[in-house]
Amino acid sequence: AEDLSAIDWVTNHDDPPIGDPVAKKGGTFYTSMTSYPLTLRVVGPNSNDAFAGWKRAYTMSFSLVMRHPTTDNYIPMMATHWLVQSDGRTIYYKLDPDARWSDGQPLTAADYVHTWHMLQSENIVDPSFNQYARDYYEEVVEVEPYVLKVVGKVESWRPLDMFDIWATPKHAVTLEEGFPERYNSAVLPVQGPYVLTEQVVGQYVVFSRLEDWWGRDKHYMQGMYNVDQIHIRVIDDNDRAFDFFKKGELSYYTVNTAKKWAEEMDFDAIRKGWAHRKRLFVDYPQGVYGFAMNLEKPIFQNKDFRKAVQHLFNFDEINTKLMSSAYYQQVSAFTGTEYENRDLVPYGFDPRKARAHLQAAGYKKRGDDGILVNAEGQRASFTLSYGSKGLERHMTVVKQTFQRFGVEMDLRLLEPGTAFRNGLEREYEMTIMSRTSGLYPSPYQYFATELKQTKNNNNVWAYGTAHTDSLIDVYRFDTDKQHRVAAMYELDAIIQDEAFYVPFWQAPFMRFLYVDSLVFPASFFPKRTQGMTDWQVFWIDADRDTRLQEAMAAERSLGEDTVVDVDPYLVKDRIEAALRAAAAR
Amino acid sequence: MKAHALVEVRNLRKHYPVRGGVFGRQRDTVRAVEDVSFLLHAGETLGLVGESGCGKSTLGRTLMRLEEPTTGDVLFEGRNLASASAAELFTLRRDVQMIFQDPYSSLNPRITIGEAVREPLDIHRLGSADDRRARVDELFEAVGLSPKVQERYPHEFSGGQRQRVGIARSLALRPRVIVADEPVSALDVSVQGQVLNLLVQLQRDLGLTYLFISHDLSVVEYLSDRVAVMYLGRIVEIGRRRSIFSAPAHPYTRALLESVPIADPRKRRDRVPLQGETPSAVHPPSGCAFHPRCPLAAAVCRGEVPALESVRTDGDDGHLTACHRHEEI
Amino acid sequence: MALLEVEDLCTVFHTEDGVVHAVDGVSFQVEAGKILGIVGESGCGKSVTAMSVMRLIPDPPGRIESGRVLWKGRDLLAIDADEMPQIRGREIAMIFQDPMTSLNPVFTIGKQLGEVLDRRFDLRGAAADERMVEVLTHVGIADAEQRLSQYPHELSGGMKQRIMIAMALMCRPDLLIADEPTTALDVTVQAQILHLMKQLQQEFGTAIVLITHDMGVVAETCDDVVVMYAGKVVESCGVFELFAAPRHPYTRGLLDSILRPGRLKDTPVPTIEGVVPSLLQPPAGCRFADRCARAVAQCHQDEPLLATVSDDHLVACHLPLEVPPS
Amino acid sequence: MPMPRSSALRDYALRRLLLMLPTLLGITFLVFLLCQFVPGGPIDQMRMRIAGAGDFGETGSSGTHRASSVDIPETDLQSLKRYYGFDEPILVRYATYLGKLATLDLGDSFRYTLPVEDLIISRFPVSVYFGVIAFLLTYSICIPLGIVKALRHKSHFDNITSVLIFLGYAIPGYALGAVLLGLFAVQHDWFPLAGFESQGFADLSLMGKIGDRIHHTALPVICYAIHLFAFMTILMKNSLLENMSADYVKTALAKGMTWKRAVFGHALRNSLIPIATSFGNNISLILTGSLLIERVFGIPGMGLLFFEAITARDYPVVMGYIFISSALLLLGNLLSDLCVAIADPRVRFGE
Amino acid sequence: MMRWRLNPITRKRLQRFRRIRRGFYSFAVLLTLTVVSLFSNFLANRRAIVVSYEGTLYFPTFQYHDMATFAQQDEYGFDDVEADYLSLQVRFAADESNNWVLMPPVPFDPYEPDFDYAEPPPNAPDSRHWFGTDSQGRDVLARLLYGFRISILFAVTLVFVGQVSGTAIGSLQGFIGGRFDIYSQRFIEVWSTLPFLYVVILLATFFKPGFLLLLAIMALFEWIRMTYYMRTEMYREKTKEYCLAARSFGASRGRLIFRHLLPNCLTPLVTITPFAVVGAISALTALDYLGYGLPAPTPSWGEMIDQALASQNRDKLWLSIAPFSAISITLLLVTLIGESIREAFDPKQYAQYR
Ligand SMILES: Nc1ncnc2c1ncn2[C@@H]1O[C@H](COP(=O)(O)OP(=O)(O)OP(=O)(O)O)[C@@H](O)[C@H]1O
Ligand SMILES: Nc1ncnc2c1ncn2[C@@H]1O[C@H](COP(=O)(O)OP(=O)(O)OP(=O)(O)O)[C@@H](O)[C@H]1O
Ligand SMILES: [Mg+2]
Ligand SMILES: [Mg+2]
Repeated sequence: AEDLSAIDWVTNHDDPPIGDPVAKKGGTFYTSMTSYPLTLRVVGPNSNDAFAGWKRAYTMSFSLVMRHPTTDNYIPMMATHWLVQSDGRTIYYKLDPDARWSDGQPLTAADYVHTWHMLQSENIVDPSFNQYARDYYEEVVEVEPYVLKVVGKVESWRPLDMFDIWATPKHAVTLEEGFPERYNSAVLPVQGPYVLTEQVVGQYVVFSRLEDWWGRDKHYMQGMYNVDQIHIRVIDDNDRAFDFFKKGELSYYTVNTAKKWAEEMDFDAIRKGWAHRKRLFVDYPQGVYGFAMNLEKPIFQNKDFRKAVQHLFNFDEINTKLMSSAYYQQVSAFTGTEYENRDLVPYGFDPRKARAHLQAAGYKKRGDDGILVNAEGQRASFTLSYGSKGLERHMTVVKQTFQRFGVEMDLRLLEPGTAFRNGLEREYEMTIMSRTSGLYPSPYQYFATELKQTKNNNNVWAYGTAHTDSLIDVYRFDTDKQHRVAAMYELDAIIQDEAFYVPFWQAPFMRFLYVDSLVFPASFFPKRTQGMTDWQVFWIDADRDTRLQEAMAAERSLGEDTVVDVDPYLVKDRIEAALRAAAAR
Repeated sequence: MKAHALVEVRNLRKHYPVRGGVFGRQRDTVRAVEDVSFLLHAGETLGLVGESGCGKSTLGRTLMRLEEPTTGDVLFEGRNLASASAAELFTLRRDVQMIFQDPYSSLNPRITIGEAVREPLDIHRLGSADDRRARVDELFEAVGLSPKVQERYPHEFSGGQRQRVGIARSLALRPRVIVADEPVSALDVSVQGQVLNLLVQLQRDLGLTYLFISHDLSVVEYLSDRVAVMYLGRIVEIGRRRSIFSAPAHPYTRALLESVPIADPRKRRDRVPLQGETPSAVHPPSGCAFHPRCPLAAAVCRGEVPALESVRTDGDDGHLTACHRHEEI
Repeated sequence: MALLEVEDLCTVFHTEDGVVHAVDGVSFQVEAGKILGIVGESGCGKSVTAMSVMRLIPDPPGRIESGRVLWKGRDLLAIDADEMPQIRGREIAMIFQDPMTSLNPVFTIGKQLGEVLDRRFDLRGAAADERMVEVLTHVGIADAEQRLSQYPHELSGGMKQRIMIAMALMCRPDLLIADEPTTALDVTVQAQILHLMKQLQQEFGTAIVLITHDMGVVAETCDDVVVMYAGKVVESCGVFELFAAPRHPYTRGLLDSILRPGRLKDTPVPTIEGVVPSLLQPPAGCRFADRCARAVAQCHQDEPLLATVSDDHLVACHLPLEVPPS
Repeated sequence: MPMPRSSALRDYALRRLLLMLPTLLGITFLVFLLCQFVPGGPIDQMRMRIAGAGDFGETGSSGTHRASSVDIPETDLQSLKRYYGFDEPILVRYATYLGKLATLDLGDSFRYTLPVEDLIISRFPVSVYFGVIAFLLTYSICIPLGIVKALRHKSHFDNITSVLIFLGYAIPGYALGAVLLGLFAVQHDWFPLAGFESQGFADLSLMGKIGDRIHHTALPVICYAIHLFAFMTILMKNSLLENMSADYVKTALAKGMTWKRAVFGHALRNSLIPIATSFGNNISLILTGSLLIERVFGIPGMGLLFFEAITARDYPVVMGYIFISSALLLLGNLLSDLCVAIADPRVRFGE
Repeated sequence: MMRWRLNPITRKRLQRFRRIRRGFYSFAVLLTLTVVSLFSNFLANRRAIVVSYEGTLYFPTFQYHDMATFAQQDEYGFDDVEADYLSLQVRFAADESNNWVLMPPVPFDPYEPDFDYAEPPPNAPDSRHWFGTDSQGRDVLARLLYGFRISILFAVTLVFVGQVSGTAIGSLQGFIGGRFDIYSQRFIEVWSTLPFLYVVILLATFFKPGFLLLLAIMALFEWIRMTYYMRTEMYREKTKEYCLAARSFGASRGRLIFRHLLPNCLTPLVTITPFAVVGAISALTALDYLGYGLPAPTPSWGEMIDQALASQNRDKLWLSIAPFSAISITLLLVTLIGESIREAFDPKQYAQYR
């Protein structure tokens, strides 16, 4: 047993609660998802499906310590106190003695160790977790029933983010072979506030709130997890879900296209004030999203050609004509993070520059069909493989623009899985790349030279130089933030100059609809919010509900809510200012 | 008429399988032609009569090798049609031809009659194009049709005319033997005569040998030199026409002759017709196949299949019958 | 009064190629208890005549244009369609040309026969079965009881024809119209059937119209004969007279064409040269004129009418043959 | 003596059943083989999810929380392959599959980690429900309509319904579905948008339940039925017309039956034989669902299951579906042949 | 005198077909539409049909001409981009020169987005775009027209390939019979159960999808139906006496099949073909709708239906009316033709004994 007396525990009770303390409990929240849960497990095959968000948010995988979604400070969650050792990889957590599994069993350090064992086990058939356990953790130790020690593999400048782990009910989960099948749809004891109480395969699932949840009155949990039941209906088609919302059968609906947002929001329920629409600006990194050029393919080995492509991508036209000017152009490869180089100037649509680059690349003459050819007679032509039918609309327009200026872009729609695999295998000329990001970018996996040699990784463009590797290493291992930032800015600039990545657009907001009986805190969701499942801060107001029901029955208007855009964190201003500044340069 | 045998049919059999049961194995056989032997002399007409389904057409077709015989030989001038190779058969076909029963379906409705008649010549590449044209004209004239109608299609003709076309076609290769399978059965009496006359005339002019199949006894009587009577796949009686018609030795032949209505109201008779019908070829009666209907049937008839034996009553040569009791008749 | 009098019956078929005048002014009479033969070449309108009498012309394409069918004095063509079932199968029964398709393939023999008894005599159940067995046995069907539960396709052609006859018999009609009842059958079976029909006529006094193209059958069976040619009646008389002294050249030719026993192939068969005229545009004048050796100009112009040449002997010919000295 | 009919029928049915085995074997083998070549299988998909790439649209990637670094290392790949059963040679795997099939075990879905039987059983009733209703509807309308059309051949009624029927034949069911949905469920609130039953279905009274079901069923069923509808009506009409002009009807009339009785007592029965022939084919088609219509109406039926399984490369489900649907198809064909054999005593079972 | 004479049976059937008015008119209309659609490039194109410039005639329909040819320049000062014939037309009209431009009736091609509207696309029909524009701003009429051409060409080629191979295989089955027939029947049974969609997806991942690939894949399944009919037809026909007669004078198998049997077995071929075309058009549309059809931006009806069905387009009626009526009318025409052909080739006078 270790001597813990020397530990100077850290905690934080000074930040505001995440939710709104005035929130009321009760009511049923109706929402939808596109496919029925593939599994209730949080590890193993299919555990990362669309339902994963729900599972993590409501039942399992509560972290030991978390970042306050608005202030970014660390706040206690399952652990009341913590301490990071100076080695940057050993952390002690003091667990909350109140914590209980939903079956009443106490939640102790052993349950965390169990998770670690689980992550290491081959029986869970989840290589990514196996790898995660290998790459990140040296050990997870139960020091005392309520004290946990986690030792990371390498030093980190943000160990609390890196070496976090969740608890698994040791008394209910065994790790022998057949794990995926056994626990596929097993309803296990949970640490979260909701338990799954009803499931009809293919149709819906219902979560019910635990009235006596142990965390209910914790400081940061105030005003969170308010509704009694969450009824999630499977509606395979987003448009159809929208119809359901319009009919009042859903409480909440996320609007995922600008077109819908621009053109379809003028319906009866909105006009009568029975439902409201909001565009809430939030601050969360966008990830990598844009055209990727394969540097292994001859046509893209010419930097001038790549730059020509950059200049021919008419973001503004697509944005205004097809997306109602809803989005902002991305410039950086690390948009939305602290490491984004905000000084970069977007290439911008500029046929003249494009032409200069094309000339430089040797494409000087137009062929019989109007496509440029170089001296060797090779046409300025490449194929775009992509996996999302939703983007077809945009790509056909891009294609036409390219064509006008003499560059041919063949479109090849593949199935998502195939498109993705072809990307990893670098079996494409140009593809559309889409990867999510955490709060911090991970340049290694996208740009490390090491990964160029092998396939099947995120370095889909096959880029990397010794210099960029050194910059990446600074970011990974240097504990001085200044150094890291400087390195990343340089990397960002190099990436832009190399021009193999044409970033698309960013959507720093959530667009959603909700019924009048649903109430949100003043700023709706915390600043760091990606989706509705992230933070359960809304509640159902019984009085408003009755009012709404009456109004609907009587076809009476409650008065339209005309406030649509909300920007409590001033994200919109920041982005627009940056774009203006870039335009000025 | 003393002639050597042009065609010799020896122990010809044609069995069709009947499938059934869980695995579709052969359960039964239709003995459509069962152990048939006869000779066909050059220049003669052998009439083949028998009731519907007794195997006449099958015999004709098997003889022509349009159906593969189950066993047996068909010798044409010593060459065996039944086992000839494809190439041999091809040449043999020039010598043995067939006329079909149905003038409506034996001509391809989509081919002009001129082409139909020329087709055998084309297939056998006989002569130049002009030769062939001349030959076709000649054939049309031979069967009493104007060569001018060659461009027309079968449906534009009456049954009798079509049958002439059919005959012209079967003559195209200058065959020596013609198997005529009920060539006049589908025709009206007034037309039937025309075709019969034509057949007689052709035989006379070209020295043809006929195997003439019919169920109509009066036609057979008119045309044949010798007559064979079939019953349930077997020949039950064969002999010269005169002796068959005047002194039938088989009770079945007698019954057949009795049954033919006579076109003279003054000769009306009150006959007691033969009872029963032709039994099935799948399950033929034991012994003599005719015994269930035979007024003379005795125990032996039930037990043994009678062989063809010479009828000695009037010393006629070659009158054979397959009846256990023919001597008692 | 004759049992059935057909007067100037005209039935046409509207086909794609034009109007076929299948039956064009046919008249004849049937006396009670007698057998009338209708002979003629294929397609001359025998079946259509019979079907017109029964009012069973397929419409479209057929249609009875004009004429009268007097059944016991009532014109069947004029009465209401609903009344026909009272006559068909009760007073007049018919056996169709093709026994193969005339029975409903999906019902047992018993059911199809039973319908007659049910309708005609309200007879059902065991009594009906008994009656059916009786009639079937009568028409020469062995194992009658078994046959009742069999389907048409399990029976041979002769058997089916006998069933059809049995069906007609069970109606106990006053008139039986038999349309080539033996054409599809073997001679031995034909003999059985003809025997049966004669028995029927003798036992019940049923009048029969026997349609055939076989002069032998006519000679053996009929009392009177109507000879048709190309939709018209050309001659009509008693059977003896017909064979002894035909007056129409066509009848003569028909009789001559018959292969009589003993004829040898050394002498050609007398035939009628030429072909039957098309019923689409029948020639003016006598329809047989083109094939007639005796034809004169008038024959090609004026249509000869059916006229009495001697007692009950009608001929439609401008130049009827002389009666040969007997 | 020929074999008694009933035993011939039994032999025939047995023989056909046995003959289904090689056919099924052939089908499963072919599909099994195909499955080997399609990229984007479960391992590829797992990689995709690991990398945090989803089906992305306008707003970029759909959020997933865990975006791990690099790809799966070789050793883990092996264990994954073992888990999904990709580590053995194809023939061995096929043999294993057949072995399981013999015990009616269709394997586990890659995607749902559930036995395929369970998945199919959960979807099948939905397809059966819509299928059977569409089926009954089709037959119960087409047969009488075909009869009336035949009886009134060439009348105005006949001509007008014919035009409507051909129009119905020409409009693709799913397109019609979309239009109907747009009109009656979106523009006007007359019919529900999708699904099988309302949210509070369990609390409804019996009548309420029935009403609710009808409400949910009406539009899809129309689309299911429309194509078949034209086909069956015309089939019925022509076949009755044909039989009405058959000789045996003439015989029946000659026997003294009234025209009505001759038609309904004789012609009708015969004219139902071709309908029976189409029976088996239709039944299996409908039971296994129509993907497009299920997609338009969001009906969680077999067609959609199959489509999802194909796109998700859920081989066990693909195989299971094909096995079940082809077995159904073969059984359906057998069934219709037997129906015909029972309805039509002429049918012989020689070949 | 016509050298090539139609067999009177065939001629009679054709005459009969001509007499069935709804079928004949449908045929005439469809044929006209098809022929017209073959000239789509002259009907809907942003390239001019003829340009007369400085005494030279240009036919740009199939030929790329840059702006320099006509002394044009775009807003970037480029003269090597494709000539803008519409503005050329305006210019020539204004400068009263002898130059002129003949534009197609629909001066838009099915690919080029027209963003010259204040509102984002889709834009409602107006005098510029008679049928409106789709959600990418492309002319709906042009897409409809080119979509029709593709659908028809696709369907006709597919059906042709399918019917020919189906006929060949079915004929052989019926003709040879025996073992061959039994085994090939089994094979067909297996083959026909293969999930078509699956094969489409499979092959599309290996080969670059396109018209020909899709055609090839669908042809793999298209032949099956025909074999059923041809097989039975052959079985029946080969026992007819005329066939026996041909054999009796030694006709070879080839001669039997091609000269005697096939011409007499063609009724099912002819009567089924229109319905096969209906099936092919529907199948292509459905595949396009599902997203497994022809690659974007190929103008296709399925893609148009897909657009029309998107919820944000539900109120944009022109987007749905165009493809729905186009497909329904086309299919209705083909169905009517098919019905009439069936009636003409298989005339049945339904007699009644009332
Ligand atoms: N292909 C075949 N398969 C099976 N049985 C057959 C076949 N061809 C003929 N048979 C049977 O063989 C027997 C003899 O038939 P065949 O046609 O030779 O008789 P037929 O004497 O010519 O009769 P018909 O006078 O009716 O023409 C019949 O029982 C018939 O059913
Ligand atoms: N359903 C029909 N449609 C068209 N024409 C018909 C029809 N039925 C009969 N005919 C025509 O009517 C004429 C007389 O036919 P019918 O059947 O009465 O002849 P038939 O004397 O009975 O001949 P057969 O001896 O061949 O039976 C024929 O020329 C025939 O073409
Ligand atoms: Mg025969
Ligand atoms: Mg007749």
